[in-house]
Amino acid sequence: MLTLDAVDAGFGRALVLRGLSFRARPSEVTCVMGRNGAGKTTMLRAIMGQVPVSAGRITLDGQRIETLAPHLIPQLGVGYVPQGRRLFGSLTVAENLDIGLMTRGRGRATRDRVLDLFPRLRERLGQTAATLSGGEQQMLAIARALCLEPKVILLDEPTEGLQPSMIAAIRDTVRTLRGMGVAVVLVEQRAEAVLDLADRVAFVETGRVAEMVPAADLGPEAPQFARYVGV
Amino acid sequence: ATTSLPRFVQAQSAQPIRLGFQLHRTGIGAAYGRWYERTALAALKVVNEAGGISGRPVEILFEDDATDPRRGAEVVEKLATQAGVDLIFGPLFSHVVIGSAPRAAELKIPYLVCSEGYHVASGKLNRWVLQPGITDVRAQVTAMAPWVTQNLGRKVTMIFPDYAFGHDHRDFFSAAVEAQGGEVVARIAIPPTETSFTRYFPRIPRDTEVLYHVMVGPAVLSFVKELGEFYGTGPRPQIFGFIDSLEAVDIASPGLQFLEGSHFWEGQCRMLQPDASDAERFYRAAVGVDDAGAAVEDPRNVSCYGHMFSVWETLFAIKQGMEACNWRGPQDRQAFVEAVEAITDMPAGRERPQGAKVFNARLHQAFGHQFITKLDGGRLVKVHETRIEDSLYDSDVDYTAMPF
Amino acid sequence: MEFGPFLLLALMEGLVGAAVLALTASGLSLVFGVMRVVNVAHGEFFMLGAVAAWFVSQWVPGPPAVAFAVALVVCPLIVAALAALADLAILKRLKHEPEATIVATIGLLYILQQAALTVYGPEARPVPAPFEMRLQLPWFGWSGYKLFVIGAAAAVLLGLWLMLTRTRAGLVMRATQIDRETATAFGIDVTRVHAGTFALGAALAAVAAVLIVPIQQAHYLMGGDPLLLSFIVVIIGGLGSLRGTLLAALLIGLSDGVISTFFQPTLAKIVATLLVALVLVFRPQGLFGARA
Amino acid sequence: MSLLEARGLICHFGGVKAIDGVDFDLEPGEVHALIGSNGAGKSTLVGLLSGRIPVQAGSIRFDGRDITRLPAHARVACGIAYAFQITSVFPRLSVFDNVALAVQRTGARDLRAGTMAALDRVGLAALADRLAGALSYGHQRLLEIAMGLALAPRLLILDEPTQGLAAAEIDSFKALVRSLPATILLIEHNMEVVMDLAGRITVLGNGRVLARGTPAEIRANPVVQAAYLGGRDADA
Amino acid sequence: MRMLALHLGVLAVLAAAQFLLPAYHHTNAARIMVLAVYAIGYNIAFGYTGLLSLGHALFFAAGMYATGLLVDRGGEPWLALLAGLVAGGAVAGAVGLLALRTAGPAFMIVTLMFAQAFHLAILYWGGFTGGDEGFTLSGAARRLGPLDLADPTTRYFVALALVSVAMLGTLALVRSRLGRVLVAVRENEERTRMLGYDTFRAKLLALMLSGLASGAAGSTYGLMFGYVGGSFAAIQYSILPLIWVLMGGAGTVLGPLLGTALMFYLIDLSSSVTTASQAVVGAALIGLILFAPRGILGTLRERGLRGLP
Ligand SMILES: Nc1ncnc2c1ncn2[C@@H]1O[C@H](COP(=O)(O)OP(=O)(O)OP(=O)(O)O)[C@@H](O)[C@H]1O
Ligand SMILES: Nc1ncnc2c1ncn2[C@@H]1O[C@H](COP(=O)(O)OP(=O)(O)OP(=O)(O)O)[C@@H](O)[C@H]1O
Ligand SMILES: [Mg+2]
Ligand SMILES: [Mg+2]
Repeated sequence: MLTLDAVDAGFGRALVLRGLSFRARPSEVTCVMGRNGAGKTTMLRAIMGQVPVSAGRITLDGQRIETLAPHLIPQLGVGYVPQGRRLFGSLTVAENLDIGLMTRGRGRATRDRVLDLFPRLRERLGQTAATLSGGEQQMLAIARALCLEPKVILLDEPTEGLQPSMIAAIRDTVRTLRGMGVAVVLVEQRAEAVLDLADRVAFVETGRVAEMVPAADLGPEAPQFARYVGV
Repeated sequence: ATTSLPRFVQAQSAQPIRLGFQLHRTGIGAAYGRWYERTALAALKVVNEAGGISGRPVEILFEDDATDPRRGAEVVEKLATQAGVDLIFGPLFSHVVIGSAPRAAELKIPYLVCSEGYHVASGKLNRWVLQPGITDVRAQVTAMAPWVTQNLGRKVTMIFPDYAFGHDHRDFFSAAVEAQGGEVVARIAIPPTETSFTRYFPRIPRDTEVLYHVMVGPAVLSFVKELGEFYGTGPRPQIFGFIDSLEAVDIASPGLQFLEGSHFWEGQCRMLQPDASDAERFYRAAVGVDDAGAAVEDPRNVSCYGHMFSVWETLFAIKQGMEACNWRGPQDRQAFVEAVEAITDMPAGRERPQGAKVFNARLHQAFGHQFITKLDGGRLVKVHETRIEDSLYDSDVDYTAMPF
Repeated sequence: MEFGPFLLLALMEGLVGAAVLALTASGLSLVFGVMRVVNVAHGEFFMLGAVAAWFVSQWVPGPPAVAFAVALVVCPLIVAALAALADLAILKRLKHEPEATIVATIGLLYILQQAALTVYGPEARPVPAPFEMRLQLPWFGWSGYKLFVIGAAAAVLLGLWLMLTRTRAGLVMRATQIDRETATAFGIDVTRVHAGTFALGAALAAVAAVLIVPIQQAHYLMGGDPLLLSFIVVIIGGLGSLRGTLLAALLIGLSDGVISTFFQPTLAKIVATLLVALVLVFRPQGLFGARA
Repeated sequence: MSLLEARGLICHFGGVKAIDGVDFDLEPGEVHALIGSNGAGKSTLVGLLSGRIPVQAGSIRFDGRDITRLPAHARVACGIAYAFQITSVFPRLSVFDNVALAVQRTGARDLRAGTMAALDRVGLAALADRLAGALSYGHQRLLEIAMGLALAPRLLILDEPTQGLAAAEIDSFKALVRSLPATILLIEHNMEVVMDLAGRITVLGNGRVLARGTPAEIRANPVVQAAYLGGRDADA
Repeated sequence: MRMLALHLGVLAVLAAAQFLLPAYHHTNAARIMVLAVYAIGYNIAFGYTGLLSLGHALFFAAGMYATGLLVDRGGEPWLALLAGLVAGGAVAGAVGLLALRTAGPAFMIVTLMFAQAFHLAILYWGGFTGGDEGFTLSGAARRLGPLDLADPTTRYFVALALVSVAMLGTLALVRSRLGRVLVAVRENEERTRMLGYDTFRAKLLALMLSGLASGAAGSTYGLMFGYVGGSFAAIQYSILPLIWVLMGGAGTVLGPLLGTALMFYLIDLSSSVTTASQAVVGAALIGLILFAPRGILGTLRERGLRGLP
């Protein structure tokens, strides 16, 4: 289980996260919503150790991780799909996956399982990542994170810029992950998608989680959407 | 000698004479700089032990010019206006000398150079610049060309660096060879910073009788080695080189075997010759150079013997000039220049271990003997010494007519 | 000499230059590629390699070949260790920012140069070749050792290429080169990769230097030219392309020799220099780089 | 008369036929949407129109004038503005300076007034002094739009402007677009936005025009359904 | 306004220093001011427009040689000075027309190569240029009308005037619309073009202004100190302004002056203290950059002095 307790984090003197608390459980999809600039990406980056944490604590299965060197965090089983994909563009699909496999020393078996989820990638193993279409790139970004066999996976707006049919495919993948027992943290802007996928929803406002609500308690017209996202 | 000085002279001498030394401590001239410094300190010790200048002790302030003309001018400035030295001496590299000379003139401070480029005598500089310790390239090659053409061959190929120092050799040696009825069959100018030379060797015409080389800089060993590889044991021309190529380099270095039997110009014979004068032996011991030309404490540390005597001799020329003008302080700088200009004969002796010289006041420069040595069984053996007259040439430069 | 053999000689000489240049430049290319650092001190690592080789040749007794072999192993290691230290102590703290690292590596250059001057001295000193062998061709003689240099450089470059393309270390380096932050997010210790890359780059320069000292002497100012030439080769070859670096080294090494058979040597250098400029003007991505 | 007429445009990258013979017209004042799968060639097409990518074959006329060979900066002077898909702001300049650069280009006397007006329209006025690089992704997108607006163009090309925008911002974005006098060419994957705003839609696929028509016609088009919308009703 | 006052203040201090400085530092100050003009010129290209050139020695030397060769052959010093300025700007324009087709590292190499070719040409045609040895300028050649540049006071004020023009010129430039465009080119050229600016022209203009200032510095330096030589065209003289600017703070108006002075005294003082002065300079450079990674003024600006131009 991933927890954030009263975390302050930010760049230089400017704090972005102020006393943010959050948790994500295995076999659950926790959606994160909030306006632009609310701090969603910053929260994920703080978990990954990319933004300095100045107060509070972040733990994974009870172990503190905000004090660790950033490269150790993925080795504990945190997979990250950053906003904008950030593939290793000039490497091949296979090499991108290899990087993921290396993180926790996983081998062919893991790779085969991941590729079973994304048959389209198997056909393109030798192609360089930059030449993939937008949707395929997003699949590769997720596949690469899955190669860690992560306990927690952080997905930052994975459907951004994708054609509708691709969006549907990505959502299917998220469901599969939940089925595999992974704790999924999904930053998502579309209420419709959130209602469809989430077990719980965290609404972020000015660097804090203002509300954390079971998805079942939310309907399309729920007031939280209007308050925190402005639908 | 010090003990015999009268008391009152010592009392008067409380104020030391301070000389500034523009030193190539870093940069491309550093190998020379080290030995120039060492020679200056040795000469200083000798001067002070003999009662200094006019009974006053002498100090030398060394300042690094990084072998760079801009820094050189700044160093002149620093020594003259900040350290307040009486005069400045010591630089070797021509671009530093030329870059610094204007500032010396503005500051009206004597600037005595230990350089061999043809720039003082060419009249390019000003009245404050003097070169009493060493002869210029033009004089050197003029003096030696006859011996080369008569003993080594008449068809000469020259290999020289493609900048001013090399160009002086090219122009004046060509002229001197042609005056002897010889012929320069090829002139191979090597670009600066070249580190590999083999590809230039095919340019050496087959009928070359003498190969004349004046390479300088760190790559010169490669030059010789590659020349050796190129000719191998087969027939090859006679080789005549300037020791500049091998200053501070052990002649027994691996790869230099090829030079066996070749000839060199030397400003002063690096290896002690059997007929060496007492003065030379004294000088050698004072600077701390062994019979092979290396530092006594470290035989791997080879000196720049062919040039560094100029520092020693310049210091003694300073002493002579100062004493002649009754030096009191900076107010006598002009008088000092005039006093040096008044010198003509510079006899051999401890002040001039390289040998006698004649000072030409109009050219502001001394003319002396040159040595030709042959590498024989790993030793540089003197085979010829030119006369002073051999090195003289016509010139209408006249510094004494220039204003201060 | 006739034109044919003349050209042959120029090409053979060019090949030696190219081999050593390729080694030095691939080190610079690696550092530039992976760390985005213009290492102005790269030439000084080259110089240190040569100077260290001289010390080894003085201290190790026995035939020159033994000392040479020792130097070939030990000198790159020493230089690599020094480079790693410099990266961890200085460049890392600057976060490898391009501009700040230029100043820092210039500072490093000064320090290394001064250290060499103080400890080793201003003289140029030769190191004996491991073996003396002269190849006599019908027209001229040539050093057998130079052939060895070409072979050794080729072997090292092949090893480097295999390492980069076939090993995990290579993959990790390439990933770091593309995106540091994401590489960290996949468990890559970027600090270590950077220190390692910097060390490897320096070691390559040192290997090149040990190979060249028996031909050229060790001198405390010898680093300037390799730096400039490597830099040119890396850009002409196309950034981040090892193959391009290699080809560019060959091209520059060979063309220098060939052009100088047609012009006065210095004029040839001027022409060659302008050619390099024009090549880049009309192919800014380098000869073998892909268009950005 | 059309504001913009493109005929027979072709742009190949090596083997990839990114744009492969496209004819394209824009009527003055319309909001025209360009949709299509990822990699269909949408960004490439507008790259050709804006001059960012050189045309390999075909011609473009803008307001009756042939602009096929005009460099990008000169097209801006004609009144074509372009907001990037991948955010491309000046990260180390302030938000104000980012927009001021655009206002300055129009030759306006009063930079401050023009700049603040543009920032106001996208709701970034309060962040004017911030460095653009420190804005969140969504705010950078808005800044990108503000820069396009500030050029006061006759044709404004927006490449996926709502990518990364939260729902509230999307709503105000729609309002903004409706209020603009300029002709607008809009690339979007968000069908809701497209259907709401566009008067006409062009569907691109593999570098060619697959379909063209009103929103209703496009939604009903079976080819588009299959290739793009993926059978599902994406209009959520 | 406050910033203008700051810059005028610095110039006023420099003017007053003329009467206070001991002789040695007096001449140094004149040297530093002229060299700072070179740095200021470099800063226009590098600091404000983002053009990292490694060939500025070409522009500096073009100015120096144009002036030097003319006065050496009896030309009127005023005209020669003008010729130096024009040479700097024109050569920069010519180089820019070609080199600006490239960017980033390729631009560095192209400029480097042009400068190297020029340096080699100076050596190769040594008969005409004086080669590496260079040549000295006579007293008459160094007299600008009533101004005798060999006179310390005159020299100081000419240097001060030059640096004032350069500094206030840059200040005006960065506050102008052109200045904003140059900075925009530095930050994101593609975007600037898509905002409708002809970025090639902007860069060319910046490079020419930069070359003009560099040429002016080279030309005046030659006249003031009476020496013209090939070493001023060598690669070191392309690197020096880069170091000066980076130390003082790239993209700041005062940075180049500060950096030049700092570096000058760093070398000067360390060589008085130790024979291993290069190591001291190296260590100081590293220490400084660790402490102020964006140069002194650049870092100050980041840490609060935000309005610093
Ligand atoms: N590198 C940075 N330096 C300074 N401030 C930053 C930086 N990156 C982000 N911020 C600030 O942190 C705040 C939160 O940004 P963040 O990217 O986390 O927002 P977000 O919720 O992900 O928004 P979006 O939906 O637009 O992606 C914003 O106000 C932003 O300005
Ligand atoms: N510079 C380039 N070099 C090579 N191929 C390119 C280049 N730019 C685009 N392409 C290719 O051209 C095709 C069209 O790309 P384009 O960016 O126009 O797609 P798009 O319709 O905008 O897609 P998306 O919706 O994902 O943004 C793609 O296959 C892309 O990979
Ligand atoms: Mg975000
Ligand atoms: Mg697109």
